[in-house]
Amino acid sequence: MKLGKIKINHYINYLVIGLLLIVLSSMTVAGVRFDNSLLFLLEKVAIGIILAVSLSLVVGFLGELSLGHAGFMCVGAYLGGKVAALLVPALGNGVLAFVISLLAGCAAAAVCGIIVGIPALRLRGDYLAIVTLAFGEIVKSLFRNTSYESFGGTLGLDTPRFDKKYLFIIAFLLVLLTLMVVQNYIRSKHGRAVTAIRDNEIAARATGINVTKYKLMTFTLSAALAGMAGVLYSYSNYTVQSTQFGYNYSIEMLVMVVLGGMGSINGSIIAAALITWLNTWLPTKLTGDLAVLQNLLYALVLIVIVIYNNAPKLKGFRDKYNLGVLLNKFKKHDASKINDDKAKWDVVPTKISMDEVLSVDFTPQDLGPDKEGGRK
Amino acid sequence: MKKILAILMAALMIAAMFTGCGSEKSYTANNTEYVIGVSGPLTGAAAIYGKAVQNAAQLAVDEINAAGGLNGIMFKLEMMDDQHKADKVSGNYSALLEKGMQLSLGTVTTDPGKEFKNLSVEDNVFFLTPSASGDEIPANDNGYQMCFADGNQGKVAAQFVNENYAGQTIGLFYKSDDNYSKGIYDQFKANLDKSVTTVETSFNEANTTDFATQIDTLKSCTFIFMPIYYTPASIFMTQAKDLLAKETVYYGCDGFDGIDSADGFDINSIPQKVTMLSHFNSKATEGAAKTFIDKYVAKYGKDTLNQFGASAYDCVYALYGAMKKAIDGGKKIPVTITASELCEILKSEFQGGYTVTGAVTGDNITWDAKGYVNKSAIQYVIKEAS
Amino acid sequence: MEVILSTLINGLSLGGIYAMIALGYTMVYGIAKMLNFAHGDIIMVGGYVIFVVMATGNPLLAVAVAVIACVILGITIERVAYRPLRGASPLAVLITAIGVSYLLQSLAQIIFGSAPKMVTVYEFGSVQFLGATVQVASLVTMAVTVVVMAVLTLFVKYTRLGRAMIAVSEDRDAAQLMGINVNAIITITFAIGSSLAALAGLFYLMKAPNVSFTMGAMPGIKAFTAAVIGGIGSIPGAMLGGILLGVVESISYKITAIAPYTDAIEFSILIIILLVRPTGFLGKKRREKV
Amino acid sequence: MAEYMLETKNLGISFGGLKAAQDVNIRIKKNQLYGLIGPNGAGKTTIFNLLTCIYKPTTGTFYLDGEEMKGITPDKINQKGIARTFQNIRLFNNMTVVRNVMVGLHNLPEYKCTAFESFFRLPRHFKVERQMREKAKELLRILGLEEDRNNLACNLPYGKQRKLEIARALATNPKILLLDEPAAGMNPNETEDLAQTIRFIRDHFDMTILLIEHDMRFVSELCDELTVLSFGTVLAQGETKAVLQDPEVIKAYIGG
Repeated sequence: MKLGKIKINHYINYLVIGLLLIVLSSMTVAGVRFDNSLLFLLEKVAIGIILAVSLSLVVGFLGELSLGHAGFMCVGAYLGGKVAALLVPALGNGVLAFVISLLAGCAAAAVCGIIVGIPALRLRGDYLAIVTLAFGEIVKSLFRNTSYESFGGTLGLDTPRFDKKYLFIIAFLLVLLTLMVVQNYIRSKHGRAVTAIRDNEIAARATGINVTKYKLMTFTLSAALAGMAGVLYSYSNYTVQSTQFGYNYSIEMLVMVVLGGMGSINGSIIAAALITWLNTWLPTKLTGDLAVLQNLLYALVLIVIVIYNNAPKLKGFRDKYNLGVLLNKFKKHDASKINDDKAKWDVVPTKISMDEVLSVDFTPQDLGPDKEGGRK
Repeated sequence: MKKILAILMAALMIAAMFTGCGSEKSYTANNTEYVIGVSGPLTGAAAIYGKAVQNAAQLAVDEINAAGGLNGIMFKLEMMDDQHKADKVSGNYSALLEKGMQLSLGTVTTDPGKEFKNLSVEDNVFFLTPSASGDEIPANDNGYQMCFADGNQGKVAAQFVNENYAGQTIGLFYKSDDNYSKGIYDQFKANLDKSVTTVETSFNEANTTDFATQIDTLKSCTFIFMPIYYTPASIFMTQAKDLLAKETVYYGCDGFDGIDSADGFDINSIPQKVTMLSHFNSKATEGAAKTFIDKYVAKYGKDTLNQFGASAYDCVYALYGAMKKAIDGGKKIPVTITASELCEILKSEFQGGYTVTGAVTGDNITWDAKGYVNKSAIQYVIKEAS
Repeated sequence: MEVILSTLINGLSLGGIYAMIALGYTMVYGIAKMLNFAHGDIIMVGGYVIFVVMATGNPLLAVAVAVIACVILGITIERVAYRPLRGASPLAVLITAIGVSYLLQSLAQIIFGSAPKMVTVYEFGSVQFLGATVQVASLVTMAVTVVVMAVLTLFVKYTRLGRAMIAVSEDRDAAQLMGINVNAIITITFAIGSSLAALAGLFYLMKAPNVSFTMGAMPGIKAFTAAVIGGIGSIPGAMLGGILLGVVESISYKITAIAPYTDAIEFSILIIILLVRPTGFLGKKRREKV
Repeated sequence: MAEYMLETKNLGISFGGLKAAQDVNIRIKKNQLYGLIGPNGAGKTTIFNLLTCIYKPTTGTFYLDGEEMKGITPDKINQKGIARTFQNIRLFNNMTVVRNVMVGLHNLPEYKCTAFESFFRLPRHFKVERQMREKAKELLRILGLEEDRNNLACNLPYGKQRKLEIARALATNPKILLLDEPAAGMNPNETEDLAQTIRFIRDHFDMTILLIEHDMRFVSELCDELTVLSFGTVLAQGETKAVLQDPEVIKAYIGG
């Protein structure tokens, strides 16, 4: 088995993140003390990546619009945080307690994933979007109205915080786990079935794909991963407050997925890292009277990038000058190969057709074993 | 494509290493001024409270600096936006610390305040919060409040009701998803005499504009306790002015403050009586409060004038006073003092009978061992029945 | 009995505003086929314009200026932010709409400051109605909403322009081939939607005399919910959804024990309705031809 | 083995008051090439949709290889052995040609691999993927699409898209193949080529085929037996030659 170019491309994100992790953690072990701001940023970036990649599974690969991803995260954060708060006094604030709470948080979020996945079988497009949004708001409201003893009520749940020196290592290990689960899923026959459902549900059914099973499975998986991000969140903060997990947060995750290029895992990773960094960095630079400019800048950047990346009229321009915008570099625009005018609500009101689906991960040229020099 | 990705990631990594590297270093080593840090909402729905704190604290800092600072050393205020969200606090807090923060006003609101109090105890940073009124904010020995804790306000209000309305039915109107309102409500209920019956109704963030149902529920009450902020209160009063009896009394806590100075809202158009229990009255006509109001309005207008600002103004002066007292008492506070060292000095002052006199929000302010403030809450009659 | 009646009436009054906003939402959605997340913020802009013009003391002038300003704003937004994306992924449009929403909010905060502005447009007082006290403002809101709904329905059904709108909503390409200027139709749709938003801003102010830069966010989401319950794209549906939402909210607030859960209840009802009727009450089913 | 591979009994469906199909009785023997013809709107595609359980019949039922097909979902019916193509081509446009076919192979028992095995990349995952790819390539070779295997499906020319649909349907290893207007939009050369392919599929895979077609010449050359539909009812049935000479049929087509 040759370790050709193709294989490296498939595993580039593991390599880069793994390398980053090894360097930083060995420095930590060697006694280098990082600034808190860097540690906090790394934790947040990791959470952002897990959220974006897991949402990308539903939006980019299953082709359903979800505006309630923060709801799953909320469930994970509360349940995981509660379990942690109960366990830590007994087990100490160590890896064991963390793993147990992680499992609890993921499981709880996964159950919610199934609950939301069931309407997803009946509803499409915007109707599903509003149901997921509603789910997120319901979860938020329920946790906000719990008693102080159970989940903290309006004050929020007090959760143990993991030693900040080491939490980012765990966080990035979880990022790698997420990548492994998501990428292995979509790069398998099961993932192929999911993309088939996205491309043409009726044809997929007629080809024998169990649509119910795969939709539920994808929703559940995505929710469980968001729950994982939630547990991580509860461990990186002293309090979990449900107001954090409103629809605005879900939309922020969606922005990561869309800016990263729908259906592109690497794009989602980069967009998540950049947006998280921007959101942490801007408030520290635009302080005092300038704080109001944060949202203004964010909004302008958002509008400009989205229009630049998607406007059909700018296509020629884009093909010519696509080096200027960073994110655009990771999207392949080959007019002859990819037809991106398929986005019509009227014809198939159900799907978000993607301009660019088979991006970095699956390009026709990189089909691996098919190529000369592939596996024999 | 992949190459660019790899290069970018590598660049990010290297950048991270350079910015992040550093062994135990003192962020305050290069300070040329005492740095006061604060995190509060400057955008989003709660922005008005953060803005008031920012303005008033800056006003105090400017005044102190204009008067020569503390033995010639100036103060500097660093305020960062947390959008009233707890998860913004860690970033803000660490950035403040790295900018040389030596003492703090904590956070403006309670939600993010819980995060702040836990982070600050790790580094032993002293904070005196103007308005994060949650009961547990001063839980650690480095945290103090300038405002009344929610629970205490609830207790005081309950005592008032027990004394004046024993055996009667009163109305209760609160915001169910708000820490401030819920915190006061819980303690109010816990301390309420059994003989008082309550008619309760609530609202939440999802609807702060139409209170017809709530007014309908409360229509038989002649005394309504409303531990809410003045914006929804003014809407409630406007909508209820014909629907509730003229002799009804509205009784609020410090959140009511500002209701009579809000632009475009004429409190005199409300026939009912409006009272509040507060440490500040934005219509004060004498004393320190009057001086503060004049200065504030001259500089920032009366739009954002409220007890948040008044309290923040007092906080800055209280910190300044404590530091001055410590120096007068023989302690050294160099400009590059670390947050932790300064915290120890301030703690011993605040626990050592330090008293603030002639402040905007009260005279003879002291703090108890837990960090709660001791000052007199005054019951203001904002407007008599008409 | 009286309690039930007054709760219902309060619900109707609450629902009136939701219905008004939902009408604008559903117009834009039905014809331009996009979720205009910035709709709520156009209401906010309308509110601020009314606040500014009310300095002259003339409510009618204020409303007129607000409507004109919102129409111009709506058309501008459509031109600058949405039109370049026509033919691109609807998700991209959704994201720019969110961007526009943030942009309007932060601009409003920069211009008008963080403090809410109070403004009294016109005081109607209240009347006794079947034993319950009702604010006249609510009755006016209801009446205007019903009239607007009727006018819109008739307009869409019986005028040339209205039928062109239906054509564009059914099949944009075919409409284009039939000689309909699709861009113009969508611009007009945005103009109508925005003027409805301005009206909604007016009614909002009549109820709660309070303008802030975040005032549009929650009503926007509620109206979106209402539009979905009624079936997105259906004009009477928006009305129905808005009223239903208002009544549910009113009942829920009335019962002390469940009042804190009001939003959870409303959204649960939305989910249940969609599970039973996947396209809302009056939404059209689009069957995919196999 | 049952006498008929596919047998419908009084199959009918109505939408509201419209009877789209009524009392349709078709019997197809194994290895037969059976045609379903009729004017536009006669209900041909409706029959296909009934046979693939996209619609539920209002009356009647049908049997596949002697087994009654009732209350079954479209994906289950495919697994039972009915595969189809669509009149308006439905490919997985954003996937490559070879992947389109691999989706067709998804349910075959020899390519079984649980999600768990895929998540953790157990050996079977690699084995199955490799085998599926080989199998898909073999099918593409048969249909002459091997060269195009790494193109996106939506970039294929029309004729090849039709063939790809057939390949994908074949991949599910059906007992009977339903082809909905396979020659629509093709030029005479392509049509001839397609006829060859269909015959080859029948012989090579020992396949039963039911096809809808407009092109009379194509049908008369290819099919052993025919059913003619008109306004949802059976107009004529039987040997191709006999049916095509039936005056009723001629009237429906020419005089109608």
